[in-house]
Amino acid sequence: ACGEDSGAGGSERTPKIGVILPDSASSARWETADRKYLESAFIAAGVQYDIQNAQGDKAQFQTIADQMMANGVTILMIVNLDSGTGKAVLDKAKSQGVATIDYDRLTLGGSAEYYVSFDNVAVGKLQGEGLVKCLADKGVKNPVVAELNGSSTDNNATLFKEGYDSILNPKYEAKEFVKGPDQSVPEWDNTQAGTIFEQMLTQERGKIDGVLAANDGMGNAVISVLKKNKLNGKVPVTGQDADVQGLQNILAGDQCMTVYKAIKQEADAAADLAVGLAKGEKRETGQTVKDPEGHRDVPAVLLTPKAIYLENVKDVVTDGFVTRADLCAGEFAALCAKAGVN
Amino acid sequence: MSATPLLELRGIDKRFGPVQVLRNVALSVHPGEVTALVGDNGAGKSTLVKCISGIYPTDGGEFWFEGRSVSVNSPRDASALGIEVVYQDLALCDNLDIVQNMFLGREKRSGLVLDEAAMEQLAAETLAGLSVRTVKSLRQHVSSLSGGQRQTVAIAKAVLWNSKLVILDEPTAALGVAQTAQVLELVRRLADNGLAVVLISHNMNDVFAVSDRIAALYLGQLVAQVKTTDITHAQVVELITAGRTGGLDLAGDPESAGVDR
Amino acid sequence: MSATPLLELRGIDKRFGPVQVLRNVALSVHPGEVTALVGDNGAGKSTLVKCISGIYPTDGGEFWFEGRSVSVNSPRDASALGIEVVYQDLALCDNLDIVQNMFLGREKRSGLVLDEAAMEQLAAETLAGLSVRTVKSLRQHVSSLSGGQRQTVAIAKAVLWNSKLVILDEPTAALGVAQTAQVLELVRRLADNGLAVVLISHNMNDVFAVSDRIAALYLGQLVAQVKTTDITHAQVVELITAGRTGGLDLAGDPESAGVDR
Amino acid sequence: MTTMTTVRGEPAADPAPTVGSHVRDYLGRVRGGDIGVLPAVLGLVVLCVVFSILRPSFLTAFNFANLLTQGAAVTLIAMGLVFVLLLGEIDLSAGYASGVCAAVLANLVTLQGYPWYVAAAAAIGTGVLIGFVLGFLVAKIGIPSFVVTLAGFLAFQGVVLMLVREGTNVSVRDTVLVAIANRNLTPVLGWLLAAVAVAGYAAVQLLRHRNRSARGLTTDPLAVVLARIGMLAVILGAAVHILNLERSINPLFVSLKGVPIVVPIIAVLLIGWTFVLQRTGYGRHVYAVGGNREAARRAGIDVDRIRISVFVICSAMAAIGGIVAASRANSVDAKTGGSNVLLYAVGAAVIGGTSLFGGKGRVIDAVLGGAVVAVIDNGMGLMGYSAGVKYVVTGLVLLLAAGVDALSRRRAAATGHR
Amino acid sequence: MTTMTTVRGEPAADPAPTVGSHVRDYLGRVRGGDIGVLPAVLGLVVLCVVFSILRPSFLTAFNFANLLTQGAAVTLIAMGLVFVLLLGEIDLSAGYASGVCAAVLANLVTLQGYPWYVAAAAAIGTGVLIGFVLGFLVAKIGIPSFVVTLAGFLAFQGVVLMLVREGTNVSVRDTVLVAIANRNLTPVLGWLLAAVAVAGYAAVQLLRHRNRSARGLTTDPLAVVLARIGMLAVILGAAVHILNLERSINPLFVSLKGVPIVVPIIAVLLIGWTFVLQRTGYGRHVYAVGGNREAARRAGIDVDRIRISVFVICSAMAAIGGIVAASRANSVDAKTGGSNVLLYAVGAAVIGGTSLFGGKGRVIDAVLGGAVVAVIDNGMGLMGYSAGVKYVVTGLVLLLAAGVDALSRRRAAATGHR
Ligand SMILES: Nc1ncnc2c1ncn2[C@@H]1O[C@H](COP(=O)(O)OP(=O)(O)OP(=O)(O)O)[C@@H](O)[C@H]1O
Ligand SMILES: Nc1ncnc2c1ncn2[C@@H]1O[C@H](COP(=O)(O)OP(=O)(O)OP(=O)(O)O)[C@@H](O)[C@H]1O
Ligand SMILES: [Mg+2]
Ligand SMILES: [Mg+2]
Repeated sequence: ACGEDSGAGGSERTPKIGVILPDSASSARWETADRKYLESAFIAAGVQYDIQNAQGDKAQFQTIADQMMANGVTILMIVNLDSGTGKAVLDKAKSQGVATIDYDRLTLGGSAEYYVSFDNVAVGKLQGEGLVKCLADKGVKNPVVAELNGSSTDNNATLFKEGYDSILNPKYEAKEFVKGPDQSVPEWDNTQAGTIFEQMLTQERGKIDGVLAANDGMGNAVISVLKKNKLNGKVPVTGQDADVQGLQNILAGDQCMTVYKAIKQEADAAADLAVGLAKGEKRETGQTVKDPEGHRDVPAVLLTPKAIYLENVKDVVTDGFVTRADLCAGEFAALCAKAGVN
Repeated sequence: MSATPLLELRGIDKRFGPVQVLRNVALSVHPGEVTALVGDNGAGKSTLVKCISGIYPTDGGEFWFEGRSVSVNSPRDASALGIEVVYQDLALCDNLDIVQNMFLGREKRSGLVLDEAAMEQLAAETLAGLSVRTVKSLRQHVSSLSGGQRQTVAIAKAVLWNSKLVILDEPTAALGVAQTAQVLELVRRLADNGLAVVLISHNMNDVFAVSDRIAALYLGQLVAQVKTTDITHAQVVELITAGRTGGLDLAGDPESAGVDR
Repeated sequence: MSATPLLELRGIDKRFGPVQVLRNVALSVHPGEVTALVGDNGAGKSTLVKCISGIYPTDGGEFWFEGRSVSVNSPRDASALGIEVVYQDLALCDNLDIVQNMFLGREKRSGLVLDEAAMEQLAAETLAGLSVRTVKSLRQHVSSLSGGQRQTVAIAKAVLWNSKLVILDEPTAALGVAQTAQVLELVRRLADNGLAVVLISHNMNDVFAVSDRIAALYLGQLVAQVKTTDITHAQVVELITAGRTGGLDLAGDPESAGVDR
Repeated sequence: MTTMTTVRGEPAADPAPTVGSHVRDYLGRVRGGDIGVLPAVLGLVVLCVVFSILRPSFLTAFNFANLLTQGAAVTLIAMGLVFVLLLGEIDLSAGYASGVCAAVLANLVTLQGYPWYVAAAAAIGTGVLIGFVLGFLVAKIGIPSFVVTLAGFLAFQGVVLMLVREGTNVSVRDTVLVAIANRNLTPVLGWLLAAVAVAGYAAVQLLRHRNRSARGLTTDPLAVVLARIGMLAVILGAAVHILNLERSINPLFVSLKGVPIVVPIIAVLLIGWTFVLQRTGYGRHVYAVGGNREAARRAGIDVDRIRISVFVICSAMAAIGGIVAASRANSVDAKTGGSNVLLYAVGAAVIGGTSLFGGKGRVIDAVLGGAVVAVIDNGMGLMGYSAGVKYVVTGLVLLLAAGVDALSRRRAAATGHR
Repeated sequence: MTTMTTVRGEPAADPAPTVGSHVRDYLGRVRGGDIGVLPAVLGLVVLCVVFSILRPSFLTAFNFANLLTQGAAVTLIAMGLVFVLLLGEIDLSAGYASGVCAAVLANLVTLQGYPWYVAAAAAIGTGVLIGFVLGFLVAKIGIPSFVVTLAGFLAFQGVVLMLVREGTNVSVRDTVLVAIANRNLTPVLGWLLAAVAVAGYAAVQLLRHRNRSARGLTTDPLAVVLARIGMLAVILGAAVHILNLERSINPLFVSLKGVPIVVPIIAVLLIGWTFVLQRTGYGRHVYAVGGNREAARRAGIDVDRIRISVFVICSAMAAIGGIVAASRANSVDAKTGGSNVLLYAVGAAVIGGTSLFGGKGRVIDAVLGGAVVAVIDNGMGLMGYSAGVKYVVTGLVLLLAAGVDALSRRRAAATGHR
């Protein structure tokens, strides 16, 4: 995947773009979507590139950054694991004259040229609004809402929570909703999510009416516990990522909504900026984001996420994010037809 | 004494890294006889035994058993040939009990299942024959046994089987007076039943009491192998400590003495 | 023989779970004497030694040393009192070499640093005095030593220090003829230098050759403690195997025989 | 000498034991520190009492049934690990091996549409293969098992990722597979199985007793044997009774009762492996190799074969654990078998009393230790702490359980037992 | 008998060694399987050659300097773990202990504004305290170290989370602290330190040689001693030379040369701990307790004290590792010391040749094994594989390195060495 360029110190260097993805376990998107879309964009633009994944390990993350610079990249695009290591990498790159882009996550106090992302707080808001809508559809009075948050070590999880709490907290305060258990799931681990939710259900003696699960994987874990107690479909569950499993759960009526982030748009936007830098052009984004730590306005491309309910599952397929063949395999063919996916 | 030796070693060499422990050792062991292997501490007796039983690979030499050249690469090969050994360092499994240790590797089964009752009975009989009276229970872990009790278990383990050659490396070192007598008697009885027995011991009285032949190792070389009746107590001690002795008529047993050819 | 014993045990009991191994044992050991402790396999000799040296806690009984009541809860307490022990199961660190084992726990230092050269020199001298000739190098790991060589290292380790009481549990079991003689001579020499020595052995010749007093254990009880000159070979064997003997004038040493009060 | 008479009369061998002497012996052994499963059970009881006091919902039939399925996967993996630990080896890859096998299962059953039994067989077959490769590298090439299985830990993580297509979740919707961790036996079937188990135990114990008395060997008195059988019957009966209670949150709506299906699966494996370890030559050899490898080799045991076989058993059990995990989660993803699964499984075996140095351990240890781990996880889930506090408290609770265990074993060391 | 003459003339003790006999002995030892660091070095060389062929950029000064800082934290933790492993114990919590100490550091220096030395001292102090608690629980209460440190693994994870305030990260911006893993010595200082090291080594070796010959003890011939000193000088010289080359990608922009500061830190700790283990009574006792705990106890060694002390050393080294990690990351977050850090650190020690069963190992093992782990990570970073493939290949490469090691050690077992 990467070119054989090891010229250290040469002034005329062939442009080469390095991308560091954060992990493959917290969400499937990095390896299944981002990598694919970035690769095709780079190939289309005819630039050299090197895409690697840090597997959630920040020492690895820095090592990969070092290796990419050793391998002669001139533009570095990172999805930081945390702002600290992210900043260290960006600063080192800058000292080596390598241009940088923050992809999906803003490195606070960093020095990136651009920032391209979805608005994570907005994702959380969509989840919160989704749950409110689904509970309203079911007509539950004073529902007890359980929150199953993402990994406490992941800053994005904090942002999601900020988003949905901004919707749910007023409801709690207005006594429309009852705040139930609220726990984080270590490492976004689906197995642990199942156990944690089962214990929430035990503790509440079965009185949980809605679940805010931070992504589809954990949503599925919740649904499997609900199924065991024959409560699936009766208790709305949220999600995020719009992966095949989540969409199938929606088709089956077990999950009420998910959040679809059009990763292709994000990847294309970032690739476009990177290719521009490679060609020596500095493109305008028309938008900025304030970095509270670095006290600067970072030129940014911000994309909007989209809530997916049963009605608009087809949009995700139309977008090419998941294939019909995958989604409508076996027993889901009929459900797909019913939901108008074709 | 039968004509062909049961076991014949020729030119055995063994080195541990830079240290040569056995040099060109030739030894023959005859059925129906007790061969005493003597030598000073560190002469190489135990090493020789471990080479015979396949624990150590040798660096050279030949191994003849019942007139055929064989190669012994592991203790399994040795026991397949019918060689049983009581090692000086005993080698018992501390986490198993007495019965389990005695039948290790040769458990009695009825169908798939171990036949514990049969093994326990047989073990009890064998140990009783060796004057063991202080063992509280046959289901005791061997880690809780006294030194002599452990040694008795190791001996009992070796004589339980139908073998052709029994090698005992200092079997009576930790034994009491009565137990020692029993073991020596057992050694004699095994030989009288036609087995070949190799007995390693530092106790000259014991050696002269039961052995038919004496082989002496000195600094890794076999310096003599003679009939017990042809040699005196003092001469053996001299062989052990100095590797040679005056006035010994080695011609009395020409085919086995005079080792280096 | 001095009047107050160096070590006096009274009514020592020791049980392992449900098994009582020592019952009400009373033993006195005098400076300048070799006390031989005899008994059948499993009689409890090694257990008694381990109780004395603080390896096993006792379940009852008193411990007097130099006329004072003391309590020994660990081997460190014992060596602080001046007790050195050669254990039957040797207890060497296989991953250390000969010199390191001999000085374990009492390393010679110059400043912070170990004085390896001094230790090696001293070790070489001590071992030479014990007729060890086949050891290739003092820097060899003890795991590569022969049985007798290991035993010699353990003995050498115990006699290196200035102690008041030396206990040797079957020290000559694995030793050759010459080495055994050296150790027995050493035992005698220690006693003649005013130390108290306890020697455990199954070899009656050795016992009678060096001991001043004989104590016999039978099934965990001390059945006799008499002067060596007052008892015959056959009587000792009877004490060991049957726990009693006819025709023994125990009155000859009234203060230490007749144990159960 | 007055002593001689007493000494003379004493028999060297034990007299035939009576009930009284048996109880006395047992107390002696307990006082002496040789107490078998007692410490682990004690730790378990302490934990349960603490949690019940703090959270009354802990002590409900609903939670009891949850507990059993929550701990199942870790327990199964721990059962396999006991074999490896018995040899003084370690298998760091067992967690991800279970992930690989689960991914194979999900792949075949969901993506390729094979029937469940083919997929399950393939998953277990994958486990066997993995175990064989690991064992071969350890026994024949001589790489320390820590390093081999660390390499496996890394490599299998990658294999899972590739099998689940770089990080997506693969659903498992096959009803049979999903039933394993999510459905229950009918109450009648539960009672039946319990009865069979008790009857089988009784038959084995009584036959053994008769056989030994007939040969004149020492044996426990009949009353003690009967008491043991009775105890088992009471415990099993109570458990089945509780699990057969209605535990649905909404009983009008749906009925939820009976013994979860994983329970008889674990029970059968527990009995089977215990039989293998305690009653067959193979099991004896495993202990021997673990206790003293050199002695086992000298006794003519094929040590390499034993070493390979335990890795095979361990990985096969990991595969079964993986299937249960997949069933419970209704899906497989890149983290299946990851995060704390391995450490919890090894921890379960060790807490139950299995030694990391080999030679000491039983399959029941894994079940008891697995129960301790499951209780901790289950109880902590009820407490609703924040992430940081939860970790800290979990660690402390684990320490508490192990501390009870260690303190009750202490006298063992003091009295020379091991 | 013809043999007698030969036997008679043979001296039992070795003659004074000459250069020739020394070389012959060494070759004999190698053939016999007693080969010291050779296998680990061999594995390392094989890896480097493979990576250099696949990716020429592997063999650049820039990459060499990266390599050293990349592996530093794991190596430091592994150095501490060697002590614990020497006793046959394990410390699963070392990774997160380093995280806790790093969090303490970041907290004090960034949030509370203490100077760097206070913060660093507090971090190391925290390590010492942690080690003491762990050691106490293991040695005095008697809980197996696996369980104690598993509890620590969980609890410390929570403590880090709480110290970094549930998931945010705390920056470390103090220039001194940041310099540790990110700045270099000036070229001159590098040469100076190398010279001091060689001179010190020469002095120690020559003094020892003189002392031993003076006492008439066997000693290596002077030529061999000199050759060893020469070899060290060449290796150190080459390393310093390479690191003093300009390695900036854009030298006009910024100059980058010199020995990274972590290198002398590791070197000093390596020399210091090696001295402690090989030349002091304490070190001797550590080996003794690890080799045979009962023998050590009987020799009057305070075994509990030794057991506690190794946990203290291990956690203190983990603290230093944590400081380096914080410096390299310029920050501390909830994952510092987590993920693979612990397994890599234990793996490093084991690959280097330290036994998990105690009694065998040296501090240099951790450095060599740490180098193997770092080279694998570094090399894999150059290959550009996708996530799944990368895990698999990393596992296989680890196996390769360990396999070279194992095969070259094999004859050891065959010839009765251990
Ligand atoms: N594994 C080994 N590595 C190196 N040297 C060894 C090894 N095993 C034994 N030796 C050496 O080989 C020599 C012979 O040892 P061996 O055990 O055969 O002696 P032995 O005749 O049985 O003595 P003993 O009467 O003391 O039992 C000894 O000098 C010993 O140090
Ligand atoms: N840890 C233990 N647990 C249970 N029983 C033990 C333990 N140690 C020793 N015994 C038993 O105590 C008795 C005495 O053992 P001890 O080792 O003291 O005998 P001994 O007199 O030294 O015998 P030997 O002459 O064979 O060395 C034996 O029956 C032994 O089985
Ligand atoms: Mg020997
Ligand atoms: Mg004894």
